[in-house]
Amino acid sequence: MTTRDIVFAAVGVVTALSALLSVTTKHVVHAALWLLVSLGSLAGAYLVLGQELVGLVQLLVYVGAIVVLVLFALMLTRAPIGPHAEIDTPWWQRVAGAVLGGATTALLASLLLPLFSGVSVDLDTPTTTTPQVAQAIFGTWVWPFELLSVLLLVALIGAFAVSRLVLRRDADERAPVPAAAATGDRG
Amino acid sequence: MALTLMLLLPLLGAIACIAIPGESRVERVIALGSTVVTALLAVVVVWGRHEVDVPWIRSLGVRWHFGVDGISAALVLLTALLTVAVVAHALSGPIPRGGTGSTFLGCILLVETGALATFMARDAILFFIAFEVVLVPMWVLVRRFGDDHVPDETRADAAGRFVLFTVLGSTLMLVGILFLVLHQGTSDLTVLAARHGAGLSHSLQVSIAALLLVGLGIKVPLWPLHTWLPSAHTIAPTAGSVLLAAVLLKMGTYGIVRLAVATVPYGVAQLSPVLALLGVAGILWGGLACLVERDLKRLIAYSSVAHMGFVALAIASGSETGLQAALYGNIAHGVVAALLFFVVGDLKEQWGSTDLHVARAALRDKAPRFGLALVVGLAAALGLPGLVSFWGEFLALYAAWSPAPDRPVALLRVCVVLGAVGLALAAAYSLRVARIVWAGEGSDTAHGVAAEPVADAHGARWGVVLTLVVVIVALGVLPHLLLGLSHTATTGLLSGLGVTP
Amino acid sequence: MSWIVRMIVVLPALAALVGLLCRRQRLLAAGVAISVSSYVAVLALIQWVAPSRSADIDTIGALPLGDLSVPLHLLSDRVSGLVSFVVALVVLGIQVFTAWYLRDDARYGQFAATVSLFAAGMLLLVQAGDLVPVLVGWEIMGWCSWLLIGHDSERHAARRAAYKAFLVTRVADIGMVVGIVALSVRARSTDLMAVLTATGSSTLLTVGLVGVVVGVAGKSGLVPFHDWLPDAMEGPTPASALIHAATMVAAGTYVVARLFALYAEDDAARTLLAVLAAVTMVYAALLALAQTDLKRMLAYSTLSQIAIMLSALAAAPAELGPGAGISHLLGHAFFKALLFLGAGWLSVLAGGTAIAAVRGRLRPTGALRWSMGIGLAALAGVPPLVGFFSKDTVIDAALEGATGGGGFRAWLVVVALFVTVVLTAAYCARAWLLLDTPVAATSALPDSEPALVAAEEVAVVTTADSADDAEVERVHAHGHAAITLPAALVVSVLAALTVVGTLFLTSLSGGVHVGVLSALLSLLLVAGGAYAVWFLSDRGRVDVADLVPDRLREPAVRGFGVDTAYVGVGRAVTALARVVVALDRDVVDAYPRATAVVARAAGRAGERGHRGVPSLSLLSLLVGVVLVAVLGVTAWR
Amino acid sequence: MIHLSLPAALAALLAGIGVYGVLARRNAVLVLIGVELVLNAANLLLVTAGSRPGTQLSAGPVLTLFVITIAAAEITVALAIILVMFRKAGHIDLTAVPDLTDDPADEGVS
Repeated sequence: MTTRDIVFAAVGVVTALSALLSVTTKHVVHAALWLLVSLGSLAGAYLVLGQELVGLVQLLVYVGAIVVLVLFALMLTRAPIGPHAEIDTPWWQRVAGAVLGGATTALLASLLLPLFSGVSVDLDTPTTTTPQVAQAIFGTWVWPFELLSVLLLVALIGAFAVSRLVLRRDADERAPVPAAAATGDRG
Repeated sequence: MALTLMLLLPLLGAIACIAIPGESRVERVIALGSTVVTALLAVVVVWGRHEVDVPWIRSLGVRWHFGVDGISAALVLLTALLTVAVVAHALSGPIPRGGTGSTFLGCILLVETGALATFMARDAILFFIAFEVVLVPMWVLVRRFGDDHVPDETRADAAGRFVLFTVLGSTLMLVGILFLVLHQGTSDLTVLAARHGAGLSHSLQVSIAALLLVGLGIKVPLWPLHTWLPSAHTIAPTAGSVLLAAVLLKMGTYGIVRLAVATVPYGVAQLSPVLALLGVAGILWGGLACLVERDLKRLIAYSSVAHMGFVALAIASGSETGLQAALYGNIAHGVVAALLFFVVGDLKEQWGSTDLHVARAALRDKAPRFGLALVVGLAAALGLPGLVSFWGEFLALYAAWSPAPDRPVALLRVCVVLGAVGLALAAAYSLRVARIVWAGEGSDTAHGVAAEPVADAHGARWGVVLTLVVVIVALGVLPHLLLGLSHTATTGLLSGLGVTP
Repeated sequence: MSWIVRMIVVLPALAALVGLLCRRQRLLAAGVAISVSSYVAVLALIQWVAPSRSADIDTIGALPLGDLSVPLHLLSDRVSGLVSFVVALVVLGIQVFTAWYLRDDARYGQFAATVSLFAAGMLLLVQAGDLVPVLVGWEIMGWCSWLLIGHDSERHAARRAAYKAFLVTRVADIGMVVGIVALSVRARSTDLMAVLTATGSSTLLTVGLVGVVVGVAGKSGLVPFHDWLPDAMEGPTPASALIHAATMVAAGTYVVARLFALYAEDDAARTLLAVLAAVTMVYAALLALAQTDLKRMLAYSTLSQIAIMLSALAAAPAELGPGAGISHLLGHAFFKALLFLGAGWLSVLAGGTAIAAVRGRLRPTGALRWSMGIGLAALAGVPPLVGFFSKDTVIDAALEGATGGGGFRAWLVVVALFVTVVLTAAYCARAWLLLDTPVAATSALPDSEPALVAAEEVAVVTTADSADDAEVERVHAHGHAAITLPAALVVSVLAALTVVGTLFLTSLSGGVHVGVLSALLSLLLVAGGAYAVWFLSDRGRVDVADLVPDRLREPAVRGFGVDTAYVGVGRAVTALARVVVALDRDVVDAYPRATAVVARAAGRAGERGHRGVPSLSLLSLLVGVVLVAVLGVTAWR
Repeated sequence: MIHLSLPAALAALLAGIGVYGVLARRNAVLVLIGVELVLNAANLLLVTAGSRPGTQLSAGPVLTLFVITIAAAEITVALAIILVMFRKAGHIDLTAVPDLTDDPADEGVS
């Protein structure tokens, strides 16, 4: 056990615990907040692994943007504040979920642990530094990178189009959505 | 060079037309100019028997290989010249509702491109590609520019039927082509025809022939696969109907001769009884349906089924006379159906419908030019000697009576008698139409629709119709013009088939 | 020489084209039609007088058809020369007569052009040395007959008659086409010489010849195809004259005569021909006796006479050749053209052709009375008119066939011929008595009234009784111009030809060949038949046909309901057609529609499958993913 | 020095938790949180594998960055769909039985 191992273990425990809490808490908003914690500590884990750039981007994009977006979505769909009994699926689905989650973990662990057991790297002299990453992105990976920018654009337009599409069909049908108020609090 | 230009010109014209937004004069000039130049080039190409052969898709071994020979020469000329007529006809009247004129003309040009490429392709894959090019513009013509007196669903139904039937056919054909190409190792039609089925086991030949015949038979259309044709013909605008009857149907029979008969002769010989029976079924079925059909355009469509039945019968005979008859019948039906659809299309434009049960004024008196053209067209449809279709039908009957040695003689002779009955049916329905429309049956009480004046053909439209009338008579009196074109080619195609002179 | 033969065929066709182009200028159209037909007549005269037998006159060159030789030759010999000449002469007469008869008709130009085309078709058939041109001419005549009979297409009856004529002959042409195909397959050529000399399958020969007989039965109006011909009287009278005299209905005789060498070898086809001809000649003569319309009577007489021609070909011994049939064809051409044109002239004077209208109207007319008299006498077979010689040539040929081992076939023909001779004399005498006895002599008789009523009833049923209604209307509307000199001259010239026509026939081998005994016998029969009618009709005061019980007479006028039978056949075919359309819609088209329905149902089912409860779908998805992963990992291991 | 089995184990754990999250929640937004966890597990694994010696082309960090971008795109569209669902159905409950009536738009096509 090196110092880095210990630090990583600490960060990892925080990450795992907060992740677990975010999927089990009865407060809708808390779930998003626990996700925030989990993703933030994961950024820390990246730092420990010597990938400062990835960690920073994780903080910026995930913590700064995505979780905020999720919170917005929760509020727009009238998420209830406070504990909420009907937040979870029926118990047997949860049991199935737990089994499947455990299976996933077991499967991955059984694959990955042998693969990485005994492999240790000296991160004081990291193999990939940020300038190298930058060079790789704008060198070898430049086409996928450009493609990704197109993907983002498409996603933007797609999100816009999806909401417009439904709006227009609603207008065509001239049928309001009366059930919204009554059942909205279930979500 | 002239050949490639001839293929590219209508394509570029089509692209230019479709790219031009809205209504303007430019697309009319483009459309007419490119078709006329294409027609001139077609004459040059046919005259000089041009050929072009350069590598195209190297990894697949597909070559840009086009050429004209005796079998395709007449069809190339028919397509190129008839498209000029179609465009001239379309320009001298209102563009059908449903879209802009530029789209309409562009689609006509695209159909021309595809048809010309189909008739000149010397490569099986190329043939398939060209065969498919025609599909979408034709769909647009039927779907968007179709008869606007019927509900939109009917148009969608007709266009959908056309596309789905044809796509099914060409898919089967593609499977057949791929089998053939896979086992022969080349897709060059000249080589395939020269091998004449050598190197293919008999069962393989039969299955390839079956795939090709069913696939192309949908386009012809052979008897039980014909139900797409009447609705497509009825709904399509005049230009669409003419192209459909005169060009698209020919691609089917041409494909049978070029793809199936030449490359898998044994398979075709084995299947020829079926082909003959289906052809005769089409002759009788179409003829009978015409006797009670109310819609004139539908009636002509059913008569197309009957006429193409004669072509199928001629192909089934497998003799050289039979092939000559099939090619002649092809052209004959193209010209005659084009004339009839031009006339009936113009009448429908005026009348709004072509229901035969509505008493209308006698064309004979009210519109003598239409009357003359209609009567000539109907006379040709019933196979009157001295007009073009007689030769195709008479020779088809002769060929079926004395088929190639490996064909079932007794069956084919029965088919000949039934085909001759079909000639009598043709007379019955042609004269039924003439009696109603030309002589004005039921219009004795001169009121209502019957009293309305009929504007006679004039200007460019009359020119188009008159030209077709002249062609029908000329080819009927001088059949050498066509028979001479295809004579040597059919001999070559059948060499090795075992035809005893 | 050969260019004359070609011109004889081509010129009328060109005249038809030119005539159609200048149909609005009546004078020009008439000029073209008449001048071309006279020129053709002169050419045909040259061909006949100075015959050069050549069987390979090229037309448009042989067709390149591989295993079938189609040389498209013309054949010129004395027979074709003579027949062409007579055809051309009759056509010329009809063109001249038409120029007067249809002078007020708006469609004169079209009519004249059609007559020219009709002549071209007949002349092509006559000159053809190849089966394909024979078929071409044959069908062109059929088409022209449709145009001519339907000339007054405003009238329902004319449209119907035209439709009926073309359809009936076309149905019979199924046999013609199959027959010609079989004959040319046998010879591997359509050339007439090759077909005649070919040796090959006798089955094919029988099929071919029987097929041709069926076709001929259609065009020449043999039973059971005969009923179109009386209805064809709906056409203007010149058209009837053209169809009946020398062209369409007689074409069958010519075709059979051309193939006579083959028929002589094949007993089956000849027996069929003999039976059909024998039945037709007696049956038609009987019906002619009962008609209430002059033109319909003439039509039935044509049926009977054509059957006589064909019976000669059916019964004559092989060594005698087809001369007798051709001879009667020519003789018949003269007197039938004369009779029809005379009837047309008379109808203009009398305002109709119904017996009631023309009764006694012949008396005050000079040349017409003589002409009609000569025509009827020739039809009856009174010497020395052409009808006597040609008919007795036929009888003689049949007798020779019968005594020379022709057997049942020839005897049947002989008996039928003698019966027909009596009947022909009887109806000719009746016609003459009715036309010539002044009305004053008959008006006192009370029983003419019911006859008229009966005639009207019949008219309702057959819709074709008083033929040529258009002419009647024309006359009633604004009168008809008096006959012109050329038209009257035509009738007179035809009358003269009927008298001296025998001279034409002598140039034909076997053309005139009268046995003394048979001639005497037939003379006796003629005289007997005529006298019986004269006696029964109380010297022309009574219509003999009125003596027939109404029960029998009305169906006879109606042709014994054959028309109804035709309509029945038509109905049956139409019913079949309706079944076909229903099948097309509900069975053949059901498969595509079912495919569409199935595809849509499958799509909908698939869509429903994808609309489950989302959380459950997620669950099953993940179960699947994990399972696949586990499987993958274990397999990889 | 660091042992790479630790981050690998964390990645496996996060993926399992994410899967559970997807299946245990009925609120569509919360399901998305589970998805995010699985994605992050993948990211962590990429970084871990990328820090092994001898990795070519800096694939680990670069692909991680790409995945983050794709995740951003994904969540945008997903949230749009969820909002549409909320507007149409009035809730975002994934255990609710959906409306199975046919869409009138695809009727009448024969």
